[in-house]
Amino acid sequence: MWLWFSKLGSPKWFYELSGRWLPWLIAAMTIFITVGVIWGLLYLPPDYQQGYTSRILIVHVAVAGTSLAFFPLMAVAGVITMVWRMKLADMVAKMAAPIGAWFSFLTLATGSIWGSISWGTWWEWTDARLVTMLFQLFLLLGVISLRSALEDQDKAAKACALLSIVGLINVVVIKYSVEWWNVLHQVASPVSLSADSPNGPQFWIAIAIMIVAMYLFLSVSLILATRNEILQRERRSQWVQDLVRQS
Amino acid sequence: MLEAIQFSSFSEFIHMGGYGFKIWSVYGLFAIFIAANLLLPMRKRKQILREQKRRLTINDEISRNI
Amino acid sequence: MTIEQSTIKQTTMAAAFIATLKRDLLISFKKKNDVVNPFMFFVIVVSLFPIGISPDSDRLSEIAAGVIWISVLLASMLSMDNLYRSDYEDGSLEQLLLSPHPLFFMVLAKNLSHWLVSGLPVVLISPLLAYMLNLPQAAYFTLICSLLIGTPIMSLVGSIAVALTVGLGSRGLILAVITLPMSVPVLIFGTLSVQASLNNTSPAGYLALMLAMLAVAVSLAPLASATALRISVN
Amino acid sequence: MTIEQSTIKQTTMAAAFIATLKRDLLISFKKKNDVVNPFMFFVIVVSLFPIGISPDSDRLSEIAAGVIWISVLLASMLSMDNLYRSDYEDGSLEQLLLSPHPLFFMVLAKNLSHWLVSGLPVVLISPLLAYMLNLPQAAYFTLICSLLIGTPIMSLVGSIAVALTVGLGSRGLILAVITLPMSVPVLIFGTLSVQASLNNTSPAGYLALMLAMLAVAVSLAPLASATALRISVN
Amino acid sequence: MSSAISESLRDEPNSQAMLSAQNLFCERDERVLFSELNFALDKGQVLQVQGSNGSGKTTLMRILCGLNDSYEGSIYWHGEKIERQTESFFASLLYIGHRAGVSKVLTPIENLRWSCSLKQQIDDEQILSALAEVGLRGFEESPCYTLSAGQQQRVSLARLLASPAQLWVLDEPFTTLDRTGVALLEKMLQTQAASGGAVLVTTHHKLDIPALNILSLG
Amino acid sequence: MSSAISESLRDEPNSQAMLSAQNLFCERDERVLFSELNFALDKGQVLQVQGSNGSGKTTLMRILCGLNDSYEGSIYWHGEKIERQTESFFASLLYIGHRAGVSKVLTPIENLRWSCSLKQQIDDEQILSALAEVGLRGFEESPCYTLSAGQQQRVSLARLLASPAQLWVLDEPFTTLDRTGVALLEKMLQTQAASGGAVLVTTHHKLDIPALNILSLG
Ligand code: HEM
Ligand SMILES: Nc1ncnc2c1ncn2[C@@H]1O[C@H](COP(=O)(O)OP(=O)(O)OP(=O)(O)O)[C@@H](O)[C@H]1O
Ligand SMILES: Nc1ncnc2c1ncn2[C@@H]1O[C@H](COP(=O)(O)OP(=O)(O)OP(=O)(O)O)[C@@H](O)[C@H]1O
Ligand SMILES: [Mg+2]
Ligand SMILES: [Mg+2]
Repeated sequence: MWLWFSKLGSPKWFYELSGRWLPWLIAAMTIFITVGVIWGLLYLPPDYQQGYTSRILIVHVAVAGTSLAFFPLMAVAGVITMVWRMKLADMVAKMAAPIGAWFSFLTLATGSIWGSISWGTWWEWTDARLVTMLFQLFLLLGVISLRSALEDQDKAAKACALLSIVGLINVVVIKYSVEWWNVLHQVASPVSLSADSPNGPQFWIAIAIMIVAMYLFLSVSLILATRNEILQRERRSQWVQDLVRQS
Repeated sequence: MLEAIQFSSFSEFIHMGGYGFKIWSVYGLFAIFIAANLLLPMRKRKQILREQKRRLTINDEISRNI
Repeated sequence: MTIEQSTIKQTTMAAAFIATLKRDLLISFKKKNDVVNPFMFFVIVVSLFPIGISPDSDRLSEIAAGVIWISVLLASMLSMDNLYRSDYEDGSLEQLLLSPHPLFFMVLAKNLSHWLVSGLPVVLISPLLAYMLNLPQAAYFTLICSLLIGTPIMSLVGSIAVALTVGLGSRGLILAVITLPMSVPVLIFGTLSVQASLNNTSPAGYLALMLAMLAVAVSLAPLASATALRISVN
Repeated sequence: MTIEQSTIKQTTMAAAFIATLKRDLLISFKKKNDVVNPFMFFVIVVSLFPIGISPDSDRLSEIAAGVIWISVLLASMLSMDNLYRSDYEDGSLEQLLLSPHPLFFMVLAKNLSHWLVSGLPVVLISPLLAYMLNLPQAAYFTLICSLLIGTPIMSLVGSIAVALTVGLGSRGLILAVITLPMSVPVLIFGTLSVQASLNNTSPAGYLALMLAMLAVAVSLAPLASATALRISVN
Repeated sequence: MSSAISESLRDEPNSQAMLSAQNLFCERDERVLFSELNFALDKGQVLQVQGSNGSGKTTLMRILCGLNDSYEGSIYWHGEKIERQTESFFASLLYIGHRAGVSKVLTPIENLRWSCSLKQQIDDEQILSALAEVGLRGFEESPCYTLSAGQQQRVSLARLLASPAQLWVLDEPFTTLDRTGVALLEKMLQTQAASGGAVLVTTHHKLDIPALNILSLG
Repeated sequence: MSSAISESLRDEPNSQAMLSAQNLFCERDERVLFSELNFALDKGQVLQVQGSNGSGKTTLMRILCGLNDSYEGSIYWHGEKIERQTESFFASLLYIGHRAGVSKVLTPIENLRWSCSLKQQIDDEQILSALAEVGLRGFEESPCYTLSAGQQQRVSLARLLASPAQLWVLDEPFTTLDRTGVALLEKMLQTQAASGGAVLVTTHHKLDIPALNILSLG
């Protein structure tokens, strides 16, 4: 266990491994995204109620689902950083925050566009998922700004790790409290998210493909960013210098 | 395969039953999002390598001069 | 022998806790602003609403509970800023970290002092402001209870954020950005409980939930704050 | 000869103004948080209201203008804190006071930089939040105009309070207590102008009044700030 | 930058030595401040850490006190690693850093009352006599922001007198002290060493203390 | 506390003297710090203000620079009262106090660029050479919070090199400087005096400067 950890903790090992995996991941990602998008745009049958707008939904649902992975990811990385002081975990956590913010933002944007069609409004405070996602974005931005405020890398690593762990708890608490709040508030809300969803196997297959595509995309972009970070932080080690000389 | 395509004409494809602008902007955002998260790290990588190479050559020169 | 030693340590732990509490209260008392300001801020922010939104009393009574809770939240958050900052700047924080007693309790003492100075007065004045905002009288008691439980939670949670940002030059805002999302659940249950007693249903469930949150906060938040302080001073 | 001398001094005055402006922008840019945080704070505070008061869109649209104005006010006030504090602590403020150029302009440069960094972004994002709070579209333009005039006034007025309190240990709140009352007229005219355009009457009168206030603030507030700084550093 | 190594032993932690460090390595911003630093500090010793500006003295002091953990190597307290016994280590340590740990709004007495009672029980008489000894008689009740730079420094030095700590770690304690202050502090260091304690001190002054050990950095 | 009076003239402001003070009186917290203080500082002179902790050196320096106006008496700049000519006085004055005037987030270059351009036009080359001279080569681009205490002090000393000010007022500029730093600063003071400027400096060090004038307080 320990051996495995220290090996995984070695940025060099990760760099080489990810270098081998990256082409395959990129290939798989490209295939899934292409298939998903083409299916979505060309083949997805119009929904019986909402017409072609379910084309938005496949993007929205896939991105939304993936964006929920970030806080758990960062919190786990944070625990590893704090307990085992593994640099690699911090690099992953550092790079994950902005990507997570992108995902959250896209969830909000696509959700709003979809809402403007199906609800007739771009934003609705009565929906728990919306509010939770908004605050998840805020917390992610908080993590990013804390990172940029603390200049000392070591300090920033630990501080952000702590904040990610606390933040994970908080995202969960916000989610449940907001949900409950909305159940109890009894405001005449236009919809709940699952009210009249477009159905049909076509739709669900498209969504499944897109979800896989998004997880692949998440890994690819995270790996790319982490590799950059490794190059930067390990720039004085021999293997990076050799690599730079070769390039 | 082709007959499964849900559009009979290109303009219909663009129009998307009246929601063309919104649907296309979703896919536009999606494309920007994907491109940004792939291309920016790649460009950054080039930048880093270039920068570090410069630094290394400077260091090499210095050590050669000494 | 070992028992004796541990009892000695125990008593000095309590002594250190009390010394820290006393010192913080003394500092607040000397600065005066620390006591008066959260209070004043709360009053002023609350009184901005009739000006900014509408002086109409029916309208006000609808928004009263929310306005009071939000203002309490802002006031408590703003007053957090002083919690460790000046200790950090004059080096007292290092002394605290180097004390032989568990940092958990030292942090708890500081949080307690902070709440006594900034949270409690705000809670005590709130009925007056509730009256000014025309909140129906039925809800006063619940409002106070919920504030009484909610403000220490916010102090404890805010303390984590302040501890994380204590070394930073730019103050106030980064703290706000971290703390405010964390206070959302407290805000929700606080306003829900008031709403419940306005609707003549029992607010006990919400208050119990908040108490549970308080218990969790008391036992975990000082731990997180202590860790954060160690990180910040590094 | 005298003319020549005065022209030389004039140019260096401008140079010093620009150097100060550049430096402050650079510091904000380096801290990043100075730019992002007022903005984030604003967004978060605004989003507390639907949670604290009511998510119902009709209710929200009634309070939207007031909520946005109050949040802008709080955000601008909080961000003031950085204006002279770190300069005071590291001694740069003394250097500024000992510069041979009129302190008026140096203070103006600092205020300008502060507004560019913290006021402008908030104004720019406000339409989005106005939408989220369901403000009727008719009022958007007036809202932005009034904020565009109002935020610099608040920066200038707030600067006086920060300058007065710069040497004090307890931050944030005393500032709030001084600044908030001074900003009440701005808040009143700002919300009145939005209200006017909601009622389909012309907001021009209020906006003109605010412009006049801005003119007065630009010409007098830096003077007061400069004096306050001299007193604080004493 | 290379690091000088004090005269004391290199390989095994000296179980006699009060505080010893083995193979300390620290790097900041890609510059190695010290590596393979070994030293031992024993009862009755005063060890002055010397070095030019930026050579890492402050960093070393903070590492030794456990305020900074970005180092490699091991630090022993009475022959055992300090991580394993932080409480007893902290109980017998007194650290005064660049920032003196004196709250400006409190008076000297109030300051000492708190900072001393973190470690031991203390009564006001002890505090008053310590303050008098460092030359602050008459200033006991003035808030510290009205004191001059050197007087504030003296407040923190009064802690040394009131404390029974075995180990003193002092980072540039002589700054802003006038000549009588410097002489007083030098005497205090000697007394501490003579009474079985140990002192670790950084300063650019030439200390007037017999049997001073010197550790040079950078 | 009584005040010592320097050797220079007592009655009339010396119109030759660059800076002179007459009958200065200052009291803080009901304690008279100095009264009937007279002194004159002329071109080519270095005047060291001496005194024990709390004797009022810092207060005097700030009074002379116009940062503190709680005094009685008059201060003359080239024979004229300073209140009447603050602009020209400030233009030829360079003050460095206990707090160095170095922003922690900025790099040394950025710091100097601003603080120098408050008084004169300056280009980056001058700044770089000044930084190199005070021993900060290689640290030009590091943010100042990563610098050690002495290195931060050196940043503010670089201002002295880059500035053409006639009068330097330095409050304990030697704190945290190592030996080479002290020697460098002493040389800088001498150069300033030799080139027709004047220096007012407080320190508890014994300065190694020929023809030093000393003003003792307290
Ligand atoms: C936690 C984040 C989110 C998740 C996991 C999520 C997931 C989903 C899923 C699975 C659906 C499909 C509806 C169903 O089949 O039940 C959906 C629909 C929808 N989402 Fe989201 N979503 C999230 C956030 C958002 C946000 C932030 C917005 C708006 C800004 C939004 C707006 C919508 C809308 C308008 C629909 C259509 C609802 C309907 O069919 O009536 N969602 N979402
Ligand atoms: N803000 C203040 N309010 C009241 N008294 C003050 C204030 N500042 C300083 N004093 C008093 O003035 C006296 C002189 O202080 P000053 O800082 O000038 O001393 P100094 O000679 O610079 O001493 P040091 O060598 O310690 O720097 C001190 O005794 C102090 O108590
Ligand atoms: N937070 C930091 N981040 C990066 N580098 C730092 C940091 N703090 C200090 N350093 C670097 O570490 C080196 C040593 O600093 P340190 O404060 O230990 O020096 P010092 O020996 O105490 O110097 P002085 O005599 O000036 O007090 C300096 O060169 C500095 O640049
Ligand atoms: Mg140091
Ligand atoms: Mg002094």
